[in-house]
Amino acid sequence: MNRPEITYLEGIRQGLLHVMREHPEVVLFGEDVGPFGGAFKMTLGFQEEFGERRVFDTPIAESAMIGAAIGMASQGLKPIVELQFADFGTTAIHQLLNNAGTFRYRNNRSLPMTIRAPCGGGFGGGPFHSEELEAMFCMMPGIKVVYPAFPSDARSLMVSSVLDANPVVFLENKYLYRHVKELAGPRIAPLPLGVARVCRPGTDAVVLTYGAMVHEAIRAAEKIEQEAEYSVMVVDMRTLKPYDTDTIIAATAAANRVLVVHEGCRTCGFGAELAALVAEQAFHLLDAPVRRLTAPDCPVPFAPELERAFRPDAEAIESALLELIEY
Amino acid sequence: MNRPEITYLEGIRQGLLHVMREHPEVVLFGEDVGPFGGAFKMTLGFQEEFGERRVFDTPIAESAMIGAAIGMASQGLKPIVELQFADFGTTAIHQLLNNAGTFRYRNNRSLPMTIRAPCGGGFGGGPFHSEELEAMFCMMPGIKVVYPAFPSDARSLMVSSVLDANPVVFLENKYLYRHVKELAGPRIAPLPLGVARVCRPGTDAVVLTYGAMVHEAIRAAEKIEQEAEYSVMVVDMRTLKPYDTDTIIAATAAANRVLVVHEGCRTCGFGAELAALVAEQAFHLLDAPVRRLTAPDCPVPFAPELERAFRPDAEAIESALLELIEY
Amino acid sequence: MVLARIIEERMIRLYHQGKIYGGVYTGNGQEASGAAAAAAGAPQDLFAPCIRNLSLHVGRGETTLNIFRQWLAKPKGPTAGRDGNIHYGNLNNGVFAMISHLGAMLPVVTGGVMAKRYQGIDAVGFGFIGDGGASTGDFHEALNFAAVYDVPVIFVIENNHYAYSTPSRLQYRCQRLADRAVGYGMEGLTADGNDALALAALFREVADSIRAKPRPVLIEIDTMRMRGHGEHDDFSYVPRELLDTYRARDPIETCRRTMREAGWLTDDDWATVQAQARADVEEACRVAMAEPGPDPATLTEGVYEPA
Amino acid sequence: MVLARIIEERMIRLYHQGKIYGGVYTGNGQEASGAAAAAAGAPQDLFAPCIRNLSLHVGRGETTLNIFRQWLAKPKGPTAGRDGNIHYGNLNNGVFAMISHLGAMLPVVTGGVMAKRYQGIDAVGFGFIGDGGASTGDFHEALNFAAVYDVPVIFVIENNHYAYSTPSRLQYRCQRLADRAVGYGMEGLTADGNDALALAALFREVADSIRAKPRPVLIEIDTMRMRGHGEHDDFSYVPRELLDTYRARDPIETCRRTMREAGWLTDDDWATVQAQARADVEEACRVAMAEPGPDPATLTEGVYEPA
Ligand SMILES: Cc1ncc(C[n+]2csc(CCOP(=O)(O)OP(=O)(O)O)c2C)c(N)n1
Ligand SMILES: Cc1ncc(C[n+]2csc(CCOP(=O)(O)OP(=O)(O)O)c2C)c(N)n1
Ligand SMILES: [Mg+2]
Ligand SMILES: [Mg+2]
Repeated sequence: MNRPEITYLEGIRQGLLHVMREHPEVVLFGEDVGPFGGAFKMTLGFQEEFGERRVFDTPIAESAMIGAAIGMASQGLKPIVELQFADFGTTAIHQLLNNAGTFRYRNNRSLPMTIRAPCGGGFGGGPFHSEELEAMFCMMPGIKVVYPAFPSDARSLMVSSVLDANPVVFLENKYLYRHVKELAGPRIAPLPLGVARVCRPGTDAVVLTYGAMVHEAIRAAEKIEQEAEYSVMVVDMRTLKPYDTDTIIAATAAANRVLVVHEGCRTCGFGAELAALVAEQAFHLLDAPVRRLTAPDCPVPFAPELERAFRPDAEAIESALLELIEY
Repeated sequence: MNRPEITYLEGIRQGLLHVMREHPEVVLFGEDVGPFGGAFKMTLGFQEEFGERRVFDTPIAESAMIGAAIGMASQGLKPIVELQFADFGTTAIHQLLNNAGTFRYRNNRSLPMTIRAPCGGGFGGGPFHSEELEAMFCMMPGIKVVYPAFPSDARSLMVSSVLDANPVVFLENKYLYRHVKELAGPRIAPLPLGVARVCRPGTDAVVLTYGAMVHEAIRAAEKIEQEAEYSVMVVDMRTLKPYDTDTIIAATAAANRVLVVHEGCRTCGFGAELAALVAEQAFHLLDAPVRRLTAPDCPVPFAPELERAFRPDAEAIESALLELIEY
Repeated sequence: MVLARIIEERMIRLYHQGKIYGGVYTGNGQEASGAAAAAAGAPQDLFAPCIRNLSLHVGRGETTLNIFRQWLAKPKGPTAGRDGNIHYGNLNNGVFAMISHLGAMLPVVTGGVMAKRYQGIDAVGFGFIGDGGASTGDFHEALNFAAVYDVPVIFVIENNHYAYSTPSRLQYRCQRLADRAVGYGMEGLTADGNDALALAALFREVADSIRAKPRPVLIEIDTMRMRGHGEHDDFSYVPRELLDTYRARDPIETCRRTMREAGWLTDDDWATVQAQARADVEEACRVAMAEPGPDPATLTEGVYEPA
Repeated sequence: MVLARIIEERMIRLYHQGKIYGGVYTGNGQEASGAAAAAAGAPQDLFAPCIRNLSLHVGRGETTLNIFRQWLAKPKGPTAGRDGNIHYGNLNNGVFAMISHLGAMLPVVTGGVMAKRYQGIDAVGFGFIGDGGASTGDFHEALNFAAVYDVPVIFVIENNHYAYSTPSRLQYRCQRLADRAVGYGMEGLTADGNDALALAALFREVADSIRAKPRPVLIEIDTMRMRGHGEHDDFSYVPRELLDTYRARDPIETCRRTMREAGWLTDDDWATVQAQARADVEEACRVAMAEPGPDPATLTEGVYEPA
């Protein structure tokens, strides 16, 4: 069987290629996505394959990009916008929150469009190329938010996102682009939005997380299992909006101790939503307070010494888990 | 003694007048704030009193307004920007999150500036003139967020916000502008940011809330006390960032049941942060799950029938409290 | 135009009778542009109106009944009561529902036209903006974006000299807003915003031209709103002489005069048109007012399209 | 200029030796504009540089040592390791620390100059932006804002024909970006971006003029970056002939030639300047590299100013 290893970046790329080959109404645009293939070379060769009308470079104008995508989606296309970095999406929040997010409600019409947003840190990007803005996107009614952690999931979810009849913000963790690999055959498994993945079972605690932290959590869980003989479940949320309440509650029922982890800042981060949900709907299942392990409320610092302290990792997750289990 | 009743709007206005009279480095600008006095007439007469160099109308350009305020604050002024509606601040999120919020950290210099943002619904404003964006502002490191519920607090907090050495988003609930009155003498009591107010004591449950919902919660608590003889504490957060953890924990210790209420949407709303905090740091004090009563994840609807269903009110708070107390 | 004027007059009455929820914003005195664009456009064309363009909605076929339903927040109206007053569209007529954020609809109509062109449909777009809205970043991004891809959109700046209370001198410093066109590599035209017939001819000429040779064009039109920003506003900041000047150039009267002089419209015709419109409006108002409001149980229906 | 060139060459070497964390972005080939602005500005003036303006930082007095500390993320550097590479400023020298969001600093320098003027200080501002950054909404909002209040800012568009890989024809369609000036009621000038001496004279003339009679001015300068967007980029999308054209007009060589011809600079002087700069750079690099990195315990210090 032909199951080569693919990276996270390659997973997304395969998803994009698949959906563009099958659906001529899909177009893709953004800064430098044409001949150059994008800042991360995600779309290298796309313009050659699909032509300049389907894949094109834009001026530096995020609001115009997202606004134009709204217009296109309203007329039967399925546009994909690549933000060069998620951070620059902050210049166009009104187009997402107010324009795209309310479109279905006001017009009673679908609006299939996808905003690809490379996010996250861990590589010396500093405060303006490393942001985790998922909570900002998740607070927008009418918007869906997807954030895969594995190459195969990224591939499947990319297809599902583009074909979804609603605006989807598709978060791509830049650190994972080339740091995660997975065996994956040529067939793209269908995977609906809104379904979490239990990455490993466990009964002493569960980590609810997503993005790059999934891999850190798995490492931490493996280490704890070896060294302390505790069994730790790891749940990758995969879709943040709508999120998978059932899996969260089932996981809480199985493990009774919940640690929420993300690499973005703490206050009003997406972890607050997960913790609040658990505290509200699974209170009686809890043997200990639901804990959040996140970055502090601080811009993403540049220096490696600072960013290492800023960004949770396997070690920090391990300590938090031990503290939680031994609470 | 001369203690006339002042409205919430008058409270803010008095705070502004006070701080501008005492501090010549305070300037105020925004759309229509000059001769017209602003969309809500908050600054009527200001240009006459302080002149065109201290109070001036701007083009419709929120990003330029906030960006210019950053430049001014960096050079020793204390600018106040009036957004005509908080909703329009979504065109300039990058100026707040990325530019103002990170300024102190990158430059090791203070940045005293205040963004006044009239927010909230209840008056037929529809999806683009009623938004509650406090959670979006609270997730920004380096930004403080103030949201008063009473005229006297609004007055004091306006002064404290303008004099704070950091960027402050000052949320003004439009519904309260003319709907709340309070006796208030001419002396403006000093009130630091970050301190919640216990509006009424209680031992059977506590409502953590802010803005217009404070008044709804008080009404609900009074009714419950009369009809069901439960005693309900109401806490007005007043400052959302930094928020007052001590008062929250003390309140939880006293009442053991916590209801979080806000008029904005549920997912990733500020209520998630409060609920997560309680669940994390006051778990052992809880006799019931911490509950959130919020608007649903939906654009703010226009029709009064829909908005009434959208926005929590005293009645909804009362039912939620009874359910929580009798849990 | 006549119908739009009469609808708005009815709304104003309802407002002052306290029968309308929320605010009332009208295009009184500015009816020419919307009517002209509707007349100039082809069925496949796309339009992004602003708050003063009721005549465009009417011209593109929105029924008077639906307009009253919208203003009275009824479930059968175009937004089903979810949004109010002028915040609606009808994509079946090619009309986008505006959001309040000024400028934000200009890239939307641009993208819409790009999609149509991609599908082989020779649509053009009309994007409306005010003298104030032209200060937004979105205005700039959209015009430049349309220019780069040669998207056939007519961007119409309705310069009515005020943005709410803010006069032009505090909004911009260029001679004419049409001067911005050269900075996008576009043609920039100016026109009388109160002469509907001339405007329709101009729009048609430009639309034909850009349909054949796709590219955006900027047209600044000179006009004046004859009422406040909304009905809550007494617009005492507008000099009365300025209002008088434009009152003498009322778009409906101007049009009527031209047509009468050309022999296209008799006084009888005019009376009939007026009477018809009034009857239509009264009927629509009556029907809409009698309809029930939306069911609160439907509050969160339709936030998302089911998968 | 010379120093900036040599500093950057050193950074490039460090980068390719794997000794720099994060990316390296240089102004190689574009040193004239920053140096000219620094030379033209008065002590009280304010500057908002972009990523290619190291020569401005140097010209405004940032020490070579601090620049290396910044690039090497050392706690004694201007951002104390909290931000990296060209993301720093020095408000004591009137230089703002840029954020990455293109265009966002243009209203900041505008507001800064407004504040100075309010305080009675006759400052002017210099705001830099690229041909790509001029497409952002912020560019438009800032220029219009400055125009309305007659704020004396020189907005400099450094047109180097590419925004990352995107050529001008996909960025804008106007003849010259200076054509945008008329749309703001400003003067719009164009100049050779590689002739530092001429540029300094122009900047000084314009600065004097707007200092006396406050108003913004737009100047588009023609230049070319001689390396990739960053050092990770092989810039194979740039035609080699284009690079050759600009290589022949290297700003440092151009300046040197003029000065030599005028008899202001002997070959010996030149050798001394170069040697001095090299020694300075080597020393700064050595010292900065030897300094310890920031203490992780200080991570969240300084997010807020204590009350
Ligand atoms: C981005 C943004 N900021 C502020 C507002 C509030 N606002 C609504 S209408 C208006 C004035 C608009 O003036 P103009 O564009 O000239 O249109 P006119 O009302 O004159 O037709 C303002 C400031 C808004 N809708 N959008
Ligand atoms: C708002 C925004 N969008 C995207 C980017 C990513 N980005 C960084 S530099 C760059 C190209 C800038 O080109 P130009 O303005 O011409 O400056 P140059 O690099 O040529 O000096 C882009 C797209 C950004 N920094 N800001
Ligand atoms: Mg106007
Ligand atoms: Mg460039």
